[in-house]
Amino acid sequence: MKIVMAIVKPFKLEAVREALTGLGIQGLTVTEVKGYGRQKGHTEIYRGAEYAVTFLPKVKIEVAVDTDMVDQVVEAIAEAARTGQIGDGKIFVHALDRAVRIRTGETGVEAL
Amino acid sequence: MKIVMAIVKPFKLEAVREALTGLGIQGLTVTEVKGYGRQKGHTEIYRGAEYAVTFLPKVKIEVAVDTDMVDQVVEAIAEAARTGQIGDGKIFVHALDRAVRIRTGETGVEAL
Amino acid sequence: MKIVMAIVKPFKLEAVREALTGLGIQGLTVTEVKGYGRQKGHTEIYRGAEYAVTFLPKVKIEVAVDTDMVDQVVEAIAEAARTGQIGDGKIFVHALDRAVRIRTGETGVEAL
Amino acid sequence: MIYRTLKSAAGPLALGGLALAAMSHPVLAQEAAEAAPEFASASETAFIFNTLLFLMGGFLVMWMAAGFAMLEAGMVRTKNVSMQLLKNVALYSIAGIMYWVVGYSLMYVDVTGYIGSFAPYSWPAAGTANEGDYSVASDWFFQMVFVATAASIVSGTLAERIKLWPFLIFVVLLTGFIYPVAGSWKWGAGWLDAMGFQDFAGSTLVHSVGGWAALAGAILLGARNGKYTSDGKVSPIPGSNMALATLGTFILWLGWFGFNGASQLALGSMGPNADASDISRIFANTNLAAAGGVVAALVLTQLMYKKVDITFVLNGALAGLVSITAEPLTPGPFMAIVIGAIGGVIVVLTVPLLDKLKIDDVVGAIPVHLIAGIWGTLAVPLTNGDASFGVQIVGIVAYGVFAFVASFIVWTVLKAVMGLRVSAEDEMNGLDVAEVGVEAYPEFMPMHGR
Amino acid sequence: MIYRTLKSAAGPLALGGLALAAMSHPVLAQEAAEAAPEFASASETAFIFNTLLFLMGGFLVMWMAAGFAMLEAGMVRTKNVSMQLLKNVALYSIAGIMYWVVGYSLMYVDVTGYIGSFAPYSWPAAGTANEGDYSVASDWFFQMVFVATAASIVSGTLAERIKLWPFLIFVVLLTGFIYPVAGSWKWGAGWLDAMGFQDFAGSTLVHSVGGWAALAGAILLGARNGKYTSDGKVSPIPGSNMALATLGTFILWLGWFGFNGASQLALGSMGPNADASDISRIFANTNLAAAGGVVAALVLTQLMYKKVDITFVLNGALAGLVSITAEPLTPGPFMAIVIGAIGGVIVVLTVPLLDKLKIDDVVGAIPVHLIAGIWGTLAVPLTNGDASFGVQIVGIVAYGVFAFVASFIVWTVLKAVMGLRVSAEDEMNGLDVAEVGVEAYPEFMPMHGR
Amino acid sequence: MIYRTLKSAAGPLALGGLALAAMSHPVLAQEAAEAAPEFASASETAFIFNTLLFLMGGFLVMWMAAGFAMLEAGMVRTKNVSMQLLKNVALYSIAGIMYWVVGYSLMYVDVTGYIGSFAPYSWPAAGTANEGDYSVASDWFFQMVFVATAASIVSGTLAERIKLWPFLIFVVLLTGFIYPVAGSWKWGAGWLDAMGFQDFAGSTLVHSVGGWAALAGAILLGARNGKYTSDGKVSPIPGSNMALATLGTFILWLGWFGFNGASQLALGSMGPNADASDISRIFANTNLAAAGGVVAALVLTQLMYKKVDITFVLNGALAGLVSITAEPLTPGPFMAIVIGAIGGVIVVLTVPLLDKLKIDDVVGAIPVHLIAGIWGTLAVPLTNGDASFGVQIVGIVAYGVFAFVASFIVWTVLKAVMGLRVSAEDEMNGLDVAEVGVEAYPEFMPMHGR
Ligand SMILES: Nc1ncnc2c1ncn2[C@@H]1O[C@H](COP(=O)(O)OP(=O)(O)O)[C@@H](O)[C@H]1O
Ligand SMILES: Nc1ncnc2c1ncn2[C@@H]1O[C@H](COP(=O)(O)OP(=O)(O)O)[C@@H](O)[C@H]1O
Ligand SMILES: Nc1ncnc2c1ncn2[C@@H]1O[C@H](COP(=O)(O)OP(=O)(O)O)[C@@H](O)[C@H]1O
Repeated sequence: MKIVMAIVKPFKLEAVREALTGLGIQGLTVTEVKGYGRQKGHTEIYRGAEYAVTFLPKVKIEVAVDTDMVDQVVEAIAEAARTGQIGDGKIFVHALDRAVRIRTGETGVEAL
Repeated sequence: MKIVMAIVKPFKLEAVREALTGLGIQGLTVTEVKGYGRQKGHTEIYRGAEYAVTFLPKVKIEVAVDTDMVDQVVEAIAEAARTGQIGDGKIFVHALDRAVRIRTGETGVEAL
Repeated sequence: MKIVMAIVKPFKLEAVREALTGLGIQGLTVTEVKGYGRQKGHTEIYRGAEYAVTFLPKVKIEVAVDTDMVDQVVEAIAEAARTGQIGDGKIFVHALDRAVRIRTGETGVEAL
Repeated sequence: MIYRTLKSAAGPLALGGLALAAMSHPVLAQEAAEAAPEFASASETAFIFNTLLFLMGGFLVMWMAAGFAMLEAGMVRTKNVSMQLLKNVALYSIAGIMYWVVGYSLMYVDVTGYIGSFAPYSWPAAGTANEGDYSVASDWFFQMVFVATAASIVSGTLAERIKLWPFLIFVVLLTGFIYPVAGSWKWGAGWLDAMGFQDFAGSTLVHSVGGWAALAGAILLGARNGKYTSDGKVSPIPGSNMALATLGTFILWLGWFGFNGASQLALGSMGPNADASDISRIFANTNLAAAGGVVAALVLTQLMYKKVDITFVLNGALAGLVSITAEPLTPGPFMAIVIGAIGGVIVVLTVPLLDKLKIDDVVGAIPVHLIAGIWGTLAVPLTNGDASFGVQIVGIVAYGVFAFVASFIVWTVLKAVMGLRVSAEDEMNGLDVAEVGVEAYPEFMPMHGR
Repeated sequence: MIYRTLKSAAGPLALGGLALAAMSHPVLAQEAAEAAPEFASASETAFIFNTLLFLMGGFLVMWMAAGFAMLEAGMVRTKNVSMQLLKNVALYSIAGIMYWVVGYSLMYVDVTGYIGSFAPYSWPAAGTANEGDYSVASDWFFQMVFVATAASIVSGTLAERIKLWPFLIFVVLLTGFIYPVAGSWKWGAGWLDAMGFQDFAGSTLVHSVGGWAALAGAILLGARNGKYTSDGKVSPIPGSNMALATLGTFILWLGWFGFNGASQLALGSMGPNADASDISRIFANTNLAAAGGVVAALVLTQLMYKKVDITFVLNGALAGLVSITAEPLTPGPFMAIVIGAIGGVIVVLTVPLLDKLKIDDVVGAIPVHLIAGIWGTLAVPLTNGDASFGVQIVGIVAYGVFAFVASFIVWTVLKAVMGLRVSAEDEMNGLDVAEVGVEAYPEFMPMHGR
Repeated sequence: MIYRTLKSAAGPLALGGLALAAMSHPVLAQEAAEAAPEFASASETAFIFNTLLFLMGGFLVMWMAAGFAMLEAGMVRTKNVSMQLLKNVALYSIAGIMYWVVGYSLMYVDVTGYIGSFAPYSWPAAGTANEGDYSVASDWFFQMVFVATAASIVSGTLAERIKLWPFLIFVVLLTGFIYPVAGSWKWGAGWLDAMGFQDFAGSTLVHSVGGWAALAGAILLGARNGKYTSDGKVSPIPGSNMALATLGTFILWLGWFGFNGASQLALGSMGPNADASDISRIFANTNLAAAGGVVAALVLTQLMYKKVDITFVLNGALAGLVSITAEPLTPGPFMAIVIGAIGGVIVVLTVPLLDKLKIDDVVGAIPVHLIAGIWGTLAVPLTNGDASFGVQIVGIVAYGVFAFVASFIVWTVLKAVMGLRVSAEDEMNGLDVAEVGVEAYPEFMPMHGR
C-alpha cells in the first residue's frame, strides 16, 4: 500500500476528487496548507508599504491506495490538477505499512 | 520508529489523547482535516437549492512511536475512537527514518 | 528522496524558511497544527473555572528533498528553530518513493 | 423647491381650529382663537414631545434585540451561532406580534389588580382623534420592545442545546401571557403598584422575570454535554467571538438609554422639575452605573485571577445597567457608580456559584439579569424615600414565584409533549447543521481540542 | 458653570423680534410683541420639530448604509468581503456627493412633470434666513440618505464578480440621474403624483428602482462561475458570515423606522390628528410587517425544507419592511402583519425562481426589494382609499420600464467601454486580492471543498 | 388604558404656576396666568429642545465608543483582539467616571483662563429646580462622551504592545486632567477662547489632543516587533478583520452627527436663523466631508498603488470627519467636500511618512486625528470670518505643546515605575493569552506566514 499526497491549487480539489472517484477510490483526506515551489508568491501593498506574500494557499490531498493503483492514481491527479501554469503543485508517494478501518477493525487493502 | 496517523471524528480527539497518554506517549500532533470514506456526506438545502456536503470534518492525529509500541498504539487509538458508526475513521502506519528533538538535538527513540 | 517534516514554533517559520532557501531548497509546504511534547500546555481561567490548554499551536513544515541533502536540511531547520526552551519542536524524516511535478510531469529529484 | 407630496393636511397652521375645539372657557377661547395661529399649545407641544420620547426610546430599545443577538452569538460556539442568531430574530418578531395579539391588553387594559383583559390591542386608525398626553401607538411601540428583552434573556441562558420550536413556543407564552400578567401588577397599576412597589424601568419586572424563566428552563434542560465533567469539575466552553460579544454589549448599553430614559414616560412637561431634566439625570446615572460595573469587574478579576476576563467585564457592564434600572433617577452620581459596581461584583462572584450548582447559563444571563436585578430592586430604598425594603421584597418574591412557577409549568409541558433538547448527536454536530442547515461561518473550520 | 462658547446668539429669548416680523395682523402683533418672550410660536416650534424629524430620520437611514454593508459582507464568500465592504462605503459617499451635484435638483427643483433642473443644490448659508416649515438642509439630508439605499441594492445583487470602477461609475449615474429623475415623477410632484400614484416611503420609488437596476446588471453580468452547473443545477454558494448578515438585517430594521417614520415629513403639527400620532402608527406597523415577514419565512422554510434557513428569515424581515413601505400608515396592525408576511412568502418562493432563470442575485436583493416592492405598492389600495389598483400598476410599470431600460443602457455602455466583469482568475482568487489588495480576514484560511 | 405609574406629577398642565413665577410684567402676568394652561412657554420649550439635543447627541457620541472598539479590533491581529476590545470598554467607563470625579469641573467650573476647579461635578438632585437653558445633567452627559473619544485615539495607536494597566492609568490622567485642562482654554471660556480661537466640535481640542497623547506614547513605547525590519524596511502587519473595521467606521460616521451636530449646543431657539437650521447644515456638511475623504482616498490609492486599499478609504472617511469638525457650520457644500477630501489625501500621504519615522501607529490614528485635526483647524478661516490663521496657529501650537508634553511626562513616569510594554514573548503570543486570558476567536486557528 502507498500513500499518495498531492498538493494542488484549491480550486482543483473538486476535479481531483471526481477523477479519483472515477477510479473507484472510496476515501481521501484533505488539508488546507500553504506553500511555494517555483511559484514564488507576489508582493502586495498595505497602507503604502510593500510586502511579499511568500506562501500561497494550496490543498493537500492524501489518499491511501493499493500499490497496484498508484500509477493510475498519480496519473489521474496530475491530469485533473494540471492548468499548465506554475503553482500546479506536486505529488509525492510513500510507502504505507499498515491500514486499519476503525469501525470494523479490518486491516490492509480491505481497510482502504 | 513508525509514524501512526489516525483520522478520527473530532469529538473523539480527547478520548484518543487520554488513551495515548495512558500508554506513556508523550507527544503528538493534531491537524484539522476533512475527508470522506464509506461515510459519504449528506445533502443540505441553502436558499431552496440542494447541494452535497462531500467532505466531513475530521482530525488527523500523528504520533511518532517506537516500533515496539505500534500495535499497542494502533489498538488504543482504534478503541478510543470507535463508535461503531460509519465515519469512525482510519489508522495508517508508515516507517520513520529519523527523529530529532530540536531543543536538545537528541535523535532516534530518545527524541520521541 | 526523503520527506523532512518539522514541527516548530509558529514564529520560527520565517527563520526556517530563510535557512532552507539558503540551502537552495525551492519549495515547501506549511500546515497549521497543534500538539504537545515535553511542553505540556498550561491552565487558563475562563469565567472563574480553570481549564487545561493541552494543545499548543505549531506549524508543520514539510519539505521533500534529495536524500543527499537530508542531513543539511535537518541541521538547518534545527538551528533556525531552536530557542532552547521546551516546545521547540521535532523533526521527522521518512522515505519518499516518488515525486511528480504536476505542471511538467517531471518526476524524481527533478520534481523537487 | 417642492418636496414629496405632504401626507398630512394638518400643517402647523391648521392649528387654529383645534385649539378652539379644545377650549372650554368662552372668553379665553375667543381670544385664543384669534391668537392661536401664533402660539403653540402647551398640551399639544407636550403631546409631541412625549410621543417623540416613546419613539426614540422605542427604537433604542428595539436596537437591544440586535445587542442580545450579537452578545449571544459571540458567547456560543461556532457550530451554534446561526441558531442563536435565528432565535434572536425570531423571538423579537414573535414578541412584537404577541404583544399586539394579547400582551398589551393583559398588561394595561382594565387591569383588575392581577390581570388585564384578553383582546388584541389596536390604536386608533389613521385619521382618528388620539386623546391623551401622547400617541397611544407610540406607547404600544415602547412597551412592545420591552417584552422582547425578557425573551432574549431566556435565549441566552438556554443556548447550544434547546430545540428551536419548543423555545419559540415558550416565547409565545412568555411574551403573550407570563410577562404581561406579571407586568400588570406594577406597570398596569395592579396590586403591587397599589402597595408602593418601585421598579422604574424593570430590574425586576423585565430582567428578573426573564431571568426566572431562564432559570426554570435551565434546570429542566440540563447542562450542555461536557460542561461539567463526571468528577464534578467545570469544563469551560469559551465563546467563539469576543468582538461580537463586545459589540452586543455596546449595543445594549446604547439601547439602555432608551430603556431607562424613556421610562420617565414624559418629556414634554415644563417647569424647573421638567421631565427633560429627570431624563438627563437618568442618562447620566445609567452610564455611571454601567461604568461602575465595568471597573468593578475589571479590578476584581485582576485581583482574583491575575488576568482580566473580558467576558466578566462585559457582563459587569450589563449587570451595572440592570442594577440601576429599578431606580435610575434618584441616586446621585456617586451612588449610581456604587450601585452599578455592586452589580459588577455580583456577576464575578455568582457565575462560578451557578456552575457549582451545575446550572449551565451560557451567557451569564441569570447573574446579570436575575441576581443583579434583585440587587437593583433592593437598592431602591437607599435613594428613593417612596420605597421600602419590605415592599420591595414582597415584589421580588411575588415576581419570582409567579415567573418561575409559570415558566416551570410551561417548560415541563413542552418537555413532555415535544421534548426540549436536541439529541446528543445534534448537540455534538452543532445546532446549525442540525436545525438551521446553514453554518454561520461555513468557510471556517473550527479548531478542535485545546 | 460656563459651557463652551455659544455658537449662536439666537437663544430662546431672542424670539421677540422674530415673532414680530412673522406677524401680519397689526393689533395681534402689538400684543404678541409684548407677550412674545413668554410663549412659543406655533410655526417656529413646528419648524424645529419637523427639522428634528428629518435629522433623526436621516441619521437612522444613514445607518442603513452600514446595514447593507454588513448584510452583504455576510452573504459573500470570504475572498470577496473587503471588496463588498469597500463598495458600500464608496457608494454611500458617491451618492451623497452626486445628490448635491445634481440629484436633488433633478428630483425636486422646478419639476416639469418628468424631470427637475440641472444644478447643484445648496441650502441657505449659515446666518441666512431659512423660510418654510423645516430647515431645507435637513430635508436635503433626509432625501440624500434615501438615494444611497437604491445603490446598495445593486451592490448586493452584483457582488463577487463585478469590477470596482464600472460599478462605481454606475452608482454615479444611478444616484445623480436615474433615481432622481424617477423620483421627480412622484415625490417631486411630477406626472405620477398628479395621477394619484401612492408610494409613501418608496416601495417602488426606492426599492424597486434599485431592484430594476440590479436586475439589468445581473442579466448583463451573468452568474458567478460555478453557481449554475453545466447540467442545469444550482450549486449554492453559502455566505461567509451569518453573524454579519444578521447584524446587517437588524441595522436595516432599525433604520427603517427613520425610512418610513420620517417620510411622514412633519412632526410639529398639532391637534388630535397630529403627525406625531401618524408617525407612531408607522413605527408600529413597520415593526409588525417585519415581524410578519420573519414568522412567515420561518414557518414556510420549516414546512418546505424541514430546516429553518436563516438567510430566508433575514430576507423575510427585509421583505416585510419593503412591503409595508408603500403604505405604512393606513393599515391596522393585523393588515400590517399580513402585508409583511406575504413579503416573507414572496422571498421564499421567488429566490429559487430567479435561480431557475439563472439570474444570480447574491443577497436576494431582487426578491426582497423589487418583487416585495411591487407587492407593497399593489397592496396600498387595500387600506388606503386614495389609491387605486389601476394607478398603482401604472406607476409600477412606468418605474419598471424607466429604471430597467435606463440601467440596461448604462450597463451596456460600461460593458462595451471598460468591461463589467473581473477575469475568471480574479474571480477565482477573490476580488479582495485582485482589486483591493487587502483581504478581509487575512489570518484566516478559508476552507475549500465541502 | 392605564400606563405605568407616572413618575412625575408635573404633567403639561402643571405649567400655569411656573409660567406665572417666570413673569415680571404684572399685567401681562395676570393675563398669562389665565392663558397659561393653553400656550407653551418659549423658554421652557427651548429648554426641552436643548436638553433633547444634548441627550441625542450624547447617545450618538457614546455609540462612537463602540465604533472605536470595532475599528481597532479589526485593525489588530487576531491574537490581540480581546485586549483591544477590553481596553475600549474600560477606557469609556473610566472616562465617564473621571469626568464626574474631576474632569468636568476642571474644564467648565470657574475657569480662571487656564484651568477650572478641582471637585466632583454633580447636577441638581431629582426634584430640585434646574435653571438655565438646558438640563445641566444633559450637558454633563454630552461633554462626558467627548472625553472618551480622546482616549480611544490613544488606544488605537498603541495597540498590540502596551500593557493593560499602565494604559488604563494613563486614561485616568488623560480623561480626568489633561483633556479637561486643555478643554478649559477654549470651551471653558479660557484664554484661547478670549483670543478668538475657533474649534467648533474639537478638531484640535478633542482629536489633536488625543493624537498628541498617542504620539507621545508611540515614541516611548516603540514599534511592534517585526514592524520595521533591520534593513530599514516596513513590514506591514495587516489587520485581522476588515468587516469589523468597516463597521467601526460606519458607527463613527453615525456618531459624528451627534459630535458635530449637537455641538451647536442649542436646538430650541426660534426664528429664521434657528439653531435647528444650523444643525441641519452641520449634518449635511459632516456627511459631505466624510464622503469627500472617502472619494479622495479611493482615487488616490487607485492611482498610487493600482489597487484601492480599503483601510485607507476607511481612514479617509474619518479624516474627512475630523477635518470638518473644527468648523462644520460655515462651509458651503462644496467647501465641505474639499475640506474632507484634503483630509483623505492627508491620510494616504502621511501614513507612510510616519512609517518612515518608525512611529508605529496601528490604526492610523495620528494621521486621522492629529494631522487631519490640525488641517481642519487651519481651514476654519477659509469659511468663517471670525477666525484668523494666526490665532488658529496659536491654538494648535498651544494644544500641541501642552498635550504632548503632559502626556510625555505621564508616559515617562509610567514607564519608569511599572513599564509600558509587554514582554517580547507576550507580544509574540498575543496580549489576549498574556493579559486577558480569553482569546477573541478561540476556535479559529490563525494562519502563520504569508
Ligand atoms: N520540495 C517540496 N517539498 C514540499 N512541498 C513542496 C515542494 N515543492 C513544492 N511543494 C508544494 O507544492 C506546491 C506547488 O508547488 P509549485 O509552485 O507548483 O511548484 P512547481 O511550480 O515547482 O511545480 C507548493 O505551494 C508547495 O506547497
Ligand atoms: N483511502 C483513504 N485515504 C486517505 N484517507 C482516507 C481514506 N479512507 C478514509 N480516509 C479518511 O478517513 C476518514 C474516515 O473514513 P470513514 O468514512 O470512517 O471510512 P470507513 O467508513 O470506510 O471506515 C475520512 O473522512 C477520510 O478523511
Ligand atoms: N511523538 C510525537 N509524535 C508526533 N508529534 C510530536 C511528538 N512529540 C512532539 N510532537 C510535536 O512536536 C511539537 C513540539 O514538541 P515539544 O513540546 O517541543 O517536544 P519536546 O519539548 O519534547 O522537544 C509538539 O507540539 C507536537 O506537535
